[in-house]
Amino acid sequence: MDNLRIDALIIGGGIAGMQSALDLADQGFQVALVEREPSIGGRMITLSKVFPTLDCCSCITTPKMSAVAHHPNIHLLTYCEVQSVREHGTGFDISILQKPRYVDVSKCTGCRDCEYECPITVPSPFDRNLGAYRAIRVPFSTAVPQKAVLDPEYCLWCGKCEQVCPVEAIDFTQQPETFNIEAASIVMATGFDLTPMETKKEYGAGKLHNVIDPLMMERFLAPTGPYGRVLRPGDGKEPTSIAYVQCAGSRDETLNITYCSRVCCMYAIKQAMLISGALPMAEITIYYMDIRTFGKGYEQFYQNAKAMGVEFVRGKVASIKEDSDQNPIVKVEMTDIGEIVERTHDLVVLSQGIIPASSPILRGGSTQAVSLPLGSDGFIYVPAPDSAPCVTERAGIFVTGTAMGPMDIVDSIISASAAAAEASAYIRENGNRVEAHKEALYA
Amino acid sequence: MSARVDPQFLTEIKKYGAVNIEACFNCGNCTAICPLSTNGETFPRRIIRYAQLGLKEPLLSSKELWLCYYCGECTRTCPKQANPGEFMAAARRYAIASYDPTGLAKALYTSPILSAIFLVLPALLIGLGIYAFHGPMPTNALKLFDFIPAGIIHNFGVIGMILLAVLLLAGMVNMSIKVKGEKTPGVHHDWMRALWETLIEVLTQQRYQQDCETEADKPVWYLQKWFIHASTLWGFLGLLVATALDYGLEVLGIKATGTWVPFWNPIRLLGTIAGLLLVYGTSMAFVRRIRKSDATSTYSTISDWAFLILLWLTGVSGFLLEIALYLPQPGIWAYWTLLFHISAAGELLILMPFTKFAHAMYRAIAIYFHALKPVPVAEPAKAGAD
Amino acid sequence: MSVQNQQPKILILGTLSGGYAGADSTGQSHLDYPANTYILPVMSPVMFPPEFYLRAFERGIDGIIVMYSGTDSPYKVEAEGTAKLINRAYQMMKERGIDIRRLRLAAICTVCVKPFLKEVNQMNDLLKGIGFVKDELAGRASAMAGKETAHG
Amino acid sequence: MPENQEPRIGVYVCHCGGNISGAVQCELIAKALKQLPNVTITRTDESLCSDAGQSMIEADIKELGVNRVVIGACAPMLHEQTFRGAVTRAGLNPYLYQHIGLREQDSWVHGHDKQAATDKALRLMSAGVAKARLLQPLEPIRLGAEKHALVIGGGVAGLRSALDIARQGLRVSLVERSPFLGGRMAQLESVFPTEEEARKLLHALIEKVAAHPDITIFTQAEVTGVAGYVGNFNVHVQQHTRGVTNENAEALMAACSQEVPDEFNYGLTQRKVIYKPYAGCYPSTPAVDWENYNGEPISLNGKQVVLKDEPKAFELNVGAVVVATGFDPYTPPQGEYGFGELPQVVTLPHLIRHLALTKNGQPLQWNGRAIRDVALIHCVGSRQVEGIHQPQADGQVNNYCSRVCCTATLHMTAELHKRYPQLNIFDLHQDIRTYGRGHEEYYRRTLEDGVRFLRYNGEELPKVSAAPKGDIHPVLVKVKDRLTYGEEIEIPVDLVVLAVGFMPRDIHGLEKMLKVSRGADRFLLEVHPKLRPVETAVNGIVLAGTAQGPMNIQESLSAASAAAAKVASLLGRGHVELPPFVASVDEHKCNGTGACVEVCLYEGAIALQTFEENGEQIKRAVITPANCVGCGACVSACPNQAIDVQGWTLAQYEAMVEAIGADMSALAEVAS
Repeated sequence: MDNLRIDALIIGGGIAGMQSALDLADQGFQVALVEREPSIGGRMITLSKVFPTLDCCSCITTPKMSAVAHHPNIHLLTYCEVQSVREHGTGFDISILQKPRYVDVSKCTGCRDCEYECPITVPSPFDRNLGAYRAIRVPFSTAVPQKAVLDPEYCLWCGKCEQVCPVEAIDFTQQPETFNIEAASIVMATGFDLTPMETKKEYGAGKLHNVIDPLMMERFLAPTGPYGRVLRPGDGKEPTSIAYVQCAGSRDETLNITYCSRVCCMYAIKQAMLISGALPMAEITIYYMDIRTFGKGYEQFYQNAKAMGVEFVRGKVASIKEDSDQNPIVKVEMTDIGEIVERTHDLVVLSQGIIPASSPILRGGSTQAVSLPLGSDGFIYVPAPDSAPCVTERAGIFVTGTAMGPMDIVDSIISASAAAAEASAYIRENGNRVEAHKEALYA
Repeated sequence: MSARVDPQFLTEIKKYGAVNIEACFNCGNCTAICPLSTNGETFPRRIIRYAQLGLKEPLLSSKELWLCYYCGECTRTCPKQANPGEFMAAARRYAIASYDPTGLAKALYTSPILSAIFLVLPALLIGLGIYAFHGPMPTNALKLFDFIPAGIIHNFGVIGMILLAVLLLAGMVNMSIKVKGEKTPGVHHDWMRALWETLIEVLTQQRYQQDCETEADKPVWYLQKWFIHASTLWGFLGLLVATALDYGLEVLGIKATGTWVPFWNPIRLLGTIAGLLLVYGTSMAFVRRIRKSDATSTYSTISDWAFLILLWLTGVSGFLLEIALYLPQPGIWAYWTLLFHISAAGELLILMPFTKFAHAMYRAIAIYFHALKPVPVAEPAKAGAD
Repeated sequence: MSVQNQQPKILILGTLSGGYAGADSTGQSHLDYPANTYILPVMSPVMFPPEFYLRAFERGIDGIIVMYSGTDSPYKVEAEGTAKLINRAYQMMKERGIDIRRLRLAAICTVCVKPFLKEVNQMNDLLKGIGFVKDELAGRASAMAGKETAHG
Repeated sequence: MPENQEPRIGVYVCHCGGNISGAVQCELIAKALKQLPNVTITRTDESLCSDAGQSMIEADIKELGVNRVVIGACAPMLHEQTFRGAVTRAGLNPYLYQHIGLREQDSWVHGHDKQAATDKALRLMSAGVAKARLLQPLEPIRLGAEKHALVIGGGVAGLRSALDIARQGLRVSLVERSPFLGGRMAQLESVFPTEEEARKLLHALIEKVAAHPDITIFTQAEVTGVAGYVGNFNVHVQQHTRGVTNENAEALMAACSQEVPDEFNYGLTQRKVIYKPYAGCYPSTPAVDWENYNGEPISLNGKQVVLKDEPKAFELNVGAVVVATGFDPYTPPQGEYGFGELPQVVTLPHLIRHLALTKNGQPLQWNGRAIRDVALIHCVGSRQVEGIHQPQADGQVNNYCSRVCCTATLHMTAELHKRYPQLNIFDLHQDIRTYGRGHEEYYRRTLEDGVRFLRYNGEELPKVSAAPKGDIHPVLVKVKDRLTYGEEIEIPVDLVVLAVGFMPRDIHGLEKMLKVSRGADRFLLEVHPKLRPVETAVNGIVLAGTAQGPMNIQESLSAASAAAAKVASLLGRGHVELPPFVASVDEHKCNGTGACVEVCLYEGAIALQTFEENGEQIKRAVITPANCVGCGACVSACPNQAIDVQGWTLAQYEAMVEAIGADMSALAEVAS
């Protein structure tokens, strides 16, 4: 990999990172987009449909992924990690590690012959480990780039993939490579993780069979999901009574997470609506403290869900236990009437909150590559949110999307464009653009 | 019926403790996690809500206040760390003060200076008073009741008991009237059964035992909060019974107080075992409060400490006396111990209606009303059926 | 090399933002479906006048599935406009004696693999049952002829 | 030009490293297709997308005179652009190339039946050839773009947009209707969550905007007309006279005696008709309030001065327009929660101003009465329910959440408690929506401050009435409190504060001039909340801030910067390039039925124009490519087949369908 000199480095290839990259590239800036996974798309590409329009999620994500891949001003660096960032004038010297794919991307055509031949089945994190893929595979059907990647942790080095590859792209000798990028600015789009299920003992600490996280439900509902239908992971049965437990990882001082995760109300309502479409007989209950449907069109979405028969019960779920048939039992005070109910459901979705991504770019002693101060909530600190919402403490480094706090897709995309505006102004004002821009030939 | 808010009420209750309860946002977690809260009698949130809005009457008339054993589950899991368990304790203190017609309980709970005076003064007075009537302290043989005539103790005791009973009764009636609520005409209650259930519950502390420990981290039985509490209660009751029996024997002229009996004498044996239990229970409670083992022992008022200390002192001094009785050559200390024991016990009795001690009665009343169920009314025979 | 003329032909008009991309997704999943399916990319099917479908049947297409994006479409008029046009096409098909089940309108998203397969297989099964469109067109002609004879 | 010659088609079938050739007999197809008319050369290749593959195509164009290219390979999504590049490099128009997906739609899905897969490939490729014969060279629609943007609205969003656009090297004209910049934000005191002074933040921004050499500010100015399209809008602006000069302004203001209610303080105070809204406003020169000035002379130094408004009109040529026209706070109708009937019922914006006018240390009073108990009611004018709430003038209810009011209300209660710790505060809400970063903190803080929260049901609203005689409080609020199991709670208070929501602003027909539309909530509508969240359906017109919907300051700033980024991408190059796939009219066939105009849903995309031909007046449809999206609704509507979408013509589809339906046996015979 050659060293690069660019205007902006975007760290993170989720929806926010992609949007920032596109906005900068459309203005003619040279951009590099670094993604630690083998494909861009981030969390959004794993979702089913998006609220409040119920658009098919991949229909919105894949065109952006494709636009990123084809943009003449964007250097796409997948399966790469940022190792260090050093100030260099008003810009930065960044060291990037290219992790070995064991596949020559210049040869691979994404035909997946290797994948079909590979004897090793591996649980797929893309499907929240509900489904499986092979030790060598194209990460998912709409992955960008459409290139195979081999997982050395599971590979038996049997060589079958090498034998079937029609273009001799398999290369077991690949080594990690380091290269440098000189960038005039950086946009942090490092995204989020879910509050771990294990943290809340009262909710079974992740050990109950039919208590799942919301991203699992997204995979159940997604047309590309592992099963193509909603079922109980415990026994594969079709659930007829499904409950959402709101604030399962937010607004809870016992977890040390006091903030609101902002998206859970809406995704729970959205999933409830999608489930009622997929399982018309299913009864769905949402246990909540406050319904926070604050965005454009969100309140109406909530009212529609109520009208459709989704039951909303006010009360913080105190505990979830399991009966002998592995049915989760939810105990809650219905605060409107002051009664304690213990209800048995077939499936419970914990509306876990959003925590900052566990990216080693941000934390972890010696691996801390971009030293940026964090707020008390653990997200990247923004010193002046009411005058410069995307500007961090370090000049030339900007932040966008869920790296700066819980945010839905609309707000992430807007924030991504705003970060692009800040970064481009910074680059211009410091007068260190790298080269005359290229125009997208067939935009 | 609408109720008017009183924003000052919570401030009033907060004088009795209730650390951080203002953080409560009424999510209901406490009520649902509570092993004792049941429909029809939900708590703690209901009580917290009454306090927040200043609905004083519903709060004082709620038996739920006393159904809580303060296991601390609500406090441990509260998403706002508003400490509902401690609030319940504070609300109980507030209630004790409200039921108490003398106003002493309120002073004890809310004024550290007054409570300090009240804690030391009566004991001192009792001690001095009794000392004024004291006799010799023979050293050749232990003759405790030569030193202080049993009659004085008994008379003081009986007078004290009567006064105490009056005060307690006033508080109990106060509470009962509030908790009972309006009588529904035509509905009869099975009060016999309720009394029986109350007795069983008071003696066995079953609810505490069954519901108040989380299964997962239950310690060995003798370290459980339930056992510590129960051993204190049994110890106290045992000593009370032993003392009463002893007095009864004298009244009946069977055996004069102070007559030497072997340690296997049934009454003495009961006293010994009860004393051991009391000392164990109170000592463990001490340790827990000092270590702040969990939410339930984190916050302690002077009044809580006073109650505990007096129980412990009474227990330990009583026990020392018993040892002294069986020692071949007891020292002069035994007489002082007796004086101390009587002062402490007297103080304990005096404090009963005004401190945490009062929960013994109020809880019993609450349990009684909790157990009181309407008697199923027999279906009237259908007219014209024959 | 020989060609298979014995299979009825299915024409699929797939929108770039819907059916066509859905077919690509099906391909990426390597899921088999009948080969007598010919997918043409379209911006939006609202551009096709009803006569277009009639001419397609006359040219030997036995079934048509219009895979549009419906309300997910980037084009405002697509959902309502296409439905209107297809309805007019149905009218004309009835007049020509063509089984209207030969023309289907389906909303297919870019990753709607299963709905795509369902539509294709349903149409294929249908065509196996009702045969070639040319027979219908001819049959109608002969029926008309017969009718005239009967009345004449 | 090669494209005008007789088609010479080059056909290329990719093996895709066995991925296609594993199921499709590529060589046979190449051989068969060679038979078709106009096909000059057919080739197969192991990997066409490789450098070697691309070079081969380029060589054929240059050496064999190939002027149409048909490629059968993987999905067009992946490599269509690659091959367009190759074709362009060889000097051919990039749109004389047709891509057929043989991998995803053939070999990968029919691998079990090679015969069928080959047959399908043959038909698809011959359809490609049929279309290729009809391909016409196309040019992207390239419109010159003014490197100049118009920002309408001088509030925080407009200011931020203007600054960010100027920072990208473009010129900006900022038009503000009132005489002063700052908008609604100037009326705030402190902002959440940072507790910074609102006007201090605002002025830092205004200073940057005012100092930027590429930004021109027009105050007291309004847009009166808009023509043109993306890259080249012609905007008519009318600007009122300021009425005073820098020299005489202060003196005139001092001398002026006519007073009107001060809208800056929501009528809590009076101001003169020559005025400054607040000390330190921008511009600092006072201005005349023409709407209220009664025309009477003002005596200054013994002279009688009559002020005159002489509005001047001018035009701006801009490439893009940012609409940052802001919002209005909801005004409750007479009687809603006692508003307008009980003097003790005010709105949150009122209270903000009232508190600002109350000096620190001064007791809190309203109407001369000391305030000890306050109730704040959420969701006034938001989350309204049909049948429960009185509809607006347009018959609709505001069923949306106004997003900002929850945190704003708690921010206010925190401030009230800080200044007046003795105050009893009651908060009546449906849900507390402190969703943002640092917002939940306000909920925590106000709880700890002792604010009492009560929860009402949106269908059973709290009741506000005058207290019965003898009550020490003037107002009684009754609410069925969901947190107390629906018990009716009475709250005697001295002041009721209504946390009013956001109302879409009447922007005096501006939306019609701009041809942008409003959503169901009556706020301005974006194209798509995720794909293009700040752009309107009209190319070149973007939204910033609360004109689009309720937003707090932080969100308005982000939206404004995002709008700036869109404008910069659009205008940065000095021209706008749009794909050529738009409708085009065959003037020989068009006879002006107007059917196309009727079906078109895009403003200004198609119109009937009158031409004079051979002395006759004829009507004909004319396309404005900049406004056309190429959906083709007009194509199916035209009774004369006079319209087509370039690159996707009906004739091309007919040819492709014919090829698919054709009898291929002869072709196949030759190949085998």
